[in-house]
Amino acid sequence: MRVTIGEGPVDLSAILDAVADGAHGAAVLFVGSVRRAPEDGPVAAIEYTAYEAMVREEGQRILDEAVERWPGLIVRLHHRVGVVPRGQPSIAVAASTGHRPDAFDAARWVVDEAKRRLPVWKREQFDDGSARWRENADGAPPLDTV
Amino acid sequence: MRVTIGEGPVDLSAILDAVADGAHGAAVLFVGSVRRAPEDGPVAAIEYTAYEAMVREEGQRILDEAVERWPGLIVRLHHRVGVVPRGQPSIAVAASTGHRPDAFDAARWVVDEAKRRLPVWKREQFDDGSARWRENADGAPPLDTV
Amino acid sequence: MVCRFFGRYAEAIGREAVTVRIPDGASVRDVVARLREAVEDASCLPDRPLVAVNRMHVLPKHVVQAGDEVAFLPPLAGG
Amino acid sequence: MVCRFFGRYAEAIGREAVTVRIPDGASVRDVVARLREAVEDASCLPDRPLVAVNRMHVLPKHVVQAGDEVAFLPPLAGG
Repeated sequence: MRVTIGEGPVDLSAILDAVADGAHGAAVLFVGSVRRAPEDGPVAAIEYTAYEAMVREEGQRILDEAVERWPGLIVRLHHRVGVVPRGQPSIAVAASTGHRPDAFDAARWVVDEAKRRLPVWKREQFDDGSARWRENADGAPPLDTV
Repeated sequence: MRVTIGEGPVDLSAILDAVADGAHGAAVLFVGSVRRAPEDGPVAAIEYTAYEAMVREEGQRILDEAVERWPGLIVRLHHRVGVVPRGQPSIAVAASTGHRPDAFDAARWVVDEAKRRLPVWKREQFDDGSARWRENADGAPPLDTV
Repeated sequence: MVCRFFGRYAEAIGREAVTVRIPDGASVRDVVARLREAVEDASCLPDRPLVAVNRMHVLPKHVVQAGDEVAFLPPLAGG
Repeated sequence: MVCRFFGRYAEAIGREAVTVRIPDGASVRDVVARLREAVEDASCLPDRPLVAVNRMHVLPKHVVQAGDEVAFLPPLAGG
């Protein structure tokens, strides 16, 4: 399973190990975490919900497209759902290739596409117990409108 | 110590953990490993030697320059020396920032500069016991000549 | 046809799925109009919501078929 | 002044460091010429080797001083 989704802490080592390959000299791991920057307010946690079956299918389409773009690429994607406390990872992407530019390019492309296309939503939970739905600021539509 | 060099397996989790920060939503870990691709011949291991004091100083200059370019960046660099069996990591760079494009850009820049500027040499060891010095194919000079 | 709602849409409509009857040849756009008319609080759906049919993103002009799973997706926020 | 050799240079020259006397105002280029003349097998050094002075990369025109640590670096191969 190259795309996984689930509750609980993300096992980053397992994701990175899964892309190890004797012929691949370069691996890139991206980790997105729940952050608490001044401009975000006092975020205590983010609750992620997802259309899980579609996350798996659309995620697999993203990875298949990545392998078409970077032949030989080995790639994994995990998205955590449920309540993710601040500081903890919510998404991880690992990619390995023969040479490093491709590993960087592929990992970045997959992360960008995942953010753009995966049906996942987040509800920020604040220190005072309040909560609000939050959209991605950089969200381009998953399909170009015609 | 933001730049480390040493023998023995690279502790990737420690390097990634070292760049964790509550205000940083994005972390990128690059791992370069000894590979055995058909075009490289039957590489069993690579022996890395280094001018260690300079690796630390030049490595620190690279990281300082990266922080100037990407303010707020948290970054770590480790280079393994000694005999590294194939499949095992020889270099790791971790970078974290508030947003993901910077984490990718900074990690990539540091890896490129490390390859270009760190005084490290490698001697490939083949299955038959032979060995040869190997230069980086993509090595630009560490200083632009005038 | 099963229509599923997620995130703030599910919250506003107060349910996660409804079953509606749609004429042959109806587009996603037609389904949106039908829902707004037939389902209480479905007015929270924008004119052109993100929609997935059978777990694939589609455009508003996409023609639906009996048995399709039509999902209404609030603005995405993964990562 | 201490001159250090690494990698294939150390292997070819058969030692990792030599101490040489250099006149005031000598450049890295002058040090290379002096070594080729004074040190056996230092002919393995190219005309313009990579050189670091006090653990910083320098150009051939760089002027060295007494007490400097001058390192001759074969083509780099880190990573």
